[in-house]
Amino acid sequence: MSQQETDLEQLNVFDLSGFAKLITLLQEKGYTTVGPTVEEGAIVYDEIDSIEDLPIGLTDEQAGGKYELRKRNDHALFGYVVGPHSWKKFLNPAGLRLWQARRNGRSFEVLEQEAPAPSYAFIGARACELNAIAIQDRVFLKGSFVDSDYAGRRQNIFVVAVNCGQAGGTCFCDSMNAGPKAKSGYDLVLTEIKAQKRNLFVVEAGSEAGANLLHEVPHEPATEKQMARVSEVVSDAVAQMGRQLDTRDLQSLLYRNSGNGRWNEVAERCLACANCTMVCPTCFCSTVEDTTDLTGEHAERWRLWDSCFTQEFSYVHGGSVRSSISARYRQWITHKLASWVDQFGSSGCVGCGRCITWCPVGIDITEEIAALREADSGLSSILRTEEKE
Amino acid sequence: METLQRYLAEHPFLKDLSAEQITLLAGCASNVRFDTNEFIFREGQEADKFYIIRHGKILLEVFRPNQGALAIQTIDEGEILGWSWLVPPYHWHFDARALGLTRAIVLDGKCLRSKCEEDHDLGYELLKRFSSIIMERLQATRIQLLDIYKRNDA
Amino acid sequence: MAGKVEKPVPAQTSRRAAKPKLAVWKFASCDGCQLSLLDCEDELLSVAAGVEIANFPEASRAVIKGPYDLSLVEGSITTPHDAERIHQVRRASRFLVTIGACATSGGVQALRNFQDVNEFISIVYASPHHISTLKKSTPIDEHVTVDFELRGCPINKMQLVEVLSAYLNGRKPNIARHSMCIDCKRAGVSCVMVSQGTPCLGPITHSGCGALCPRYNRGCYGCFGPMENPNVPSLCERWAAMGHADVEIYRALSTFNVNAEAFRKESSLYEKAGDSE
Amino acid sequence: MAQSMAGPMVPAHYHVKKIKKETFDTFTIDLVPETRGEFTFAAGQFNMLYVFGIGEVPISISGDPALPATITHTVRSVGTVTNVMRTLKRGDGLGVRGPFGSAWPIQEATGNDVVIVAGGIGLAPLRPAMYEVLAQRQKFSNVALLYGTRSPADILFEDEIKKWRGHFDLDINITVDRATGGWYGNVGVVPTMIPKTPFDPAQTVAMICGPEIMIRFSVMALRERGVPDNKIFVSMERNMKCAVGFCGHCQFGPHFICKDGPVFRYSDIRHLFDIREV
Repeated sequence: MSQQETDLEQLNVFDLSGFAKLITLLQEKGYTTVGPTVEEGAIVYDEIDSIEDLPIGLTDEQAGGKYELRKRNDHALFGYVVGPHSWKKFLNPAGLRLWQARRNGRSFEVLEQEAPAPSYAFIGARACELNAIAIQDRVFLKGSFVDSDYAGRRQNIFVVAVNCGQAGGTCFCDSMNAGPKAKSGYDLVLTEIKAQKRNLFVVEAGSEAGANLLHEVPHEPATEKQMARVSEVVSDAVAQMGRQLDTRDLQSLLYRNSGNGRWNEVAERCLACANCTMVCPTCFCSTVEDTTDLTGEHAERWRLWDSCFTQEFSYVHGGSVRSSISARYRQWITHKLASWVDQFGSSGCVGCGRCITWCPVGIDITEEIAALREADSGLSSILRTEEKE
Repeated sequence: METLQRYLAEHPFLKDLSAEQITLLAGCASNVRFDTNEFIFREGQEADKFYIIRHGKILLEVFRPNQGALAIQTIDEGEILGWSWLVPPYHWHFDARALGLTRAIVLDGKCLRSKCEEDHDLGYELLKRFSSIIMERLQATRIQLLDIYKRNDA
Repeated sequence: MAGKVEKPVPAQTSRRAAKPKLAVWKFASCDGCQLSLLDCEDELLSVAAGVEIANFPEASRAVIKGPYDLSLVEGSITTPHDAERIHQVRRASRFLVTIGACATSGGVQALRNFQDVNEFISIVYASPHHISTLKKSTPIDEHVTVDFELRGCPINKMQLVEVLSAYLNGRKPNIARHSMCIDCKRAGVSCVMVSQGTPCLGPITHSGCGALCPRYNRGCYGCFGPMENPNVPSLCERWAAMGHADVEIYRALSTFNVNAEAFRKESSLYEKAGDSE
Repeated sequence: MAQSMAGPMVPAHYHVKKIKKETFDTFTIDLVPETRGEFTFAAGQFNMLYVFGIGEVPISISGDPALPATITHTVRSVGTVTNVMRTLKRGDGLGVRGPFGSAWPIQEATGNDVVIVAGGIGLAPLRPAMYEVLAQRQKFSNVALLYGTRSPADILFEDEIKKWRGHFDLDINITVDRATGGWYGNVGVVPTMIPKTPFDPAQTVAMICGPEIMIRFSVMALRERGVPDNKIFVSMERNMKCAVGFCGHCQFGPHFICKDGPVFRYSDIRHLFDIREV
């Protein structure tokens, strides 16, 4: 017991073989190990068998509407930031059958559910992503209703987090107080450091399960120098943040600017294609589809990722409440950054930058807020002058 | 006559008019009754009166060739019927029909118009009051036109 | 166009009496959409059990006189004879569903709408005077009332099965009108436009194919036509900024759904470049 | 996945006890649970009703909260699901999830005048409030029902309204937008009746349900009479898919209609009425 307590507090170190062992152990314990891997020019989250599947020696260059993989001049395992996928695809799948039923005379019966989803071990989750999971937890677990499917998946995960050693071109987690250092929500957290051309990982347990697993992995206590590297790595990442978002007074800024002309301006560019909401690790909106087979004897209910950018989303008999793209963009950003706070007690944005990178036309949430702020201050200065007169 | 004057003085529509102005109005006023379905006025006729409904219900309707009358609005107890007497060319725009036995005070618009010309204070007071009635009716008509309960089948 | 979806459909459910009669009609088209129905191998037996296929030129020669409960109409209207025939089909059909880009927007043959047809005819045919054709290729809903439009070149067979199931069960078909991107992202496919600079019409294209091309690392060709209120100008500007010439943009928009208004409107702005080449 | 059987998205089994035609396009459907049990709800709440193989729709409960053995809904058939629901017969099965949402402020109205303003099918979710007020009529001062419909043929619950009129302790005013022959009642929109209705604005609780425009103008008329914003309650409508706050469709500013609403205190949502396409 005392051993475990020490582990929880103490920083340890293991190398590539230790990391490989960690993956094997997780698999032996029945976890499906999922993590970053390269697929068609992007780093996505998928099943990984071993550390060989990780994007070793690769990095990603990101800008508004632009993502490119490049070779690094080292063999870092985590030398990139986040890609188009987020962990929500494992916890809150894009398409989920909620139940199936068959006709039973003049009524129907709901059928037994199939086997539970696998237990996932998330390898390489970043601080922003842990915050995103915590945000979705509040939506699906902390309200008056509990999403039992999400709860089932959520309680079975094992999280190996990674502190970011660099920030991407569209990252702004620092502004959102959501990274780059992982503070909670993990079982183990790694910081990748280089020492004499060796990949070393400073590791810290964040849960008893993490500490227990670490026992089985060959490791040694971190030296003082290695511990110092951890904070250096993180502060390097902070210094590299590609974007910033001024969050002062953000909620009221958005609320008082619902009629701002900026919404029309962004709507000229916005495609309402919904990519931003699909890649967002916190966007949780879904639609429900009731289906039948051709015989009409079998029915299913599916839940699918949906987006506030579609016309159907706000459909009330007769038409869409938000028929214009400007209203939909305003709804998305106002929800994300303002009304989310009223609903769930925190911002809905973790500053991961995915919505900027994966917007086909490069619309940038940080730029939009800055522009709104400017328009707002312009407006308020005019109002102030008028008042004086 | 005195009861008529008191009724006018107490009516919310004429609130805050001076005693002299009330007396003046009372001079142009008289009681009137309409039986069920009796027309109070018809579209196109000269509009030289207005009514304060004391009891009963009046229906305003418009007559459509081939389709008969279409009801526009009902005017109830305490409400004012008619503002066309105030606006040239002083013709009624709709038909007004009593839906049941109705009692009202009728005011002679022609007489009032000339009094308003002489006494602009009175003219202003009446215009203010009637313009708010015109506004309310316009607003109500507009909402009615929206047909808000219409089916919107998908 | 695709908005007018449902008429009240009586519940048919398990108490179905006679099997509803299904007819498939062909106008100017390549037959590819009809073949999607034959392609539903796994579902075909259920389809056959659910409906009586009363007229289906690609599958059988038997022709049963109408009326039909459900007509699937493939192809566009290009000849005076077809312009008459579609009215007969409409009169004989309780529900009329158009299938495919030809029937819903005029198809690739609508390219002629913007050219001189007689010139084409004289170039292509040895005896042009035998040819009787209209100046334009037009979608079915310009001629008769359409109950539901199923998009695609060709249509997606699963969507066809969905429309048939919905019809047989008297429910609303689950056919979304949003962008192809939503399907792409649900499938976990990385955006080819962002990560590889591949021009892709996905962000303005109607969903339905299941993101077929991006799954194979290609940009979307817009086979399903414009999505609900597409922002075509913004995407085209982006393509131009990515270095694509006007003529490429013109050509991308001038394919199977060239006659769809949102595409046509924008492609006409880039058309000059296309001509001058 | 294993747990989803118990999840909030799985409907419970009910069957139809009775269907009654109300008007040409509305009907009242009484449901009883397949397994024994009572259905308790508060006036103003709604259920998700699922017709096998067709789909699911949110429908407010129109029955009496004091009679929990059956659940009653009054439905306007305007879509695929409701069109099929209308054709169901006694004994046919139906899925129910609920009850969901907030309730009319019956407690808060105690000791006050009550003004109930309904438009069209909007009377359905207000009927349970009427039942509750009538059941303890002595606890309230003036009680008024102002009800507007498109035409006389669209008036819901006519027999019941007739009965209510007979109580002589209710102010019942019905108005239609379009009168047809033989109609001797009011013609005009509901808000026009508010100035004529006897109630003490300082001691009144108002409850409104109907099309959003009708709510807007009714609120205006109530405010003009001097009813404070925090004594006006409105029932709002948005697209609802899950009814439990997961799907996000029904957001109305920071509120989820499904769990924070549908009944809102007007003072809490007043600012949202000023925003277009909110």
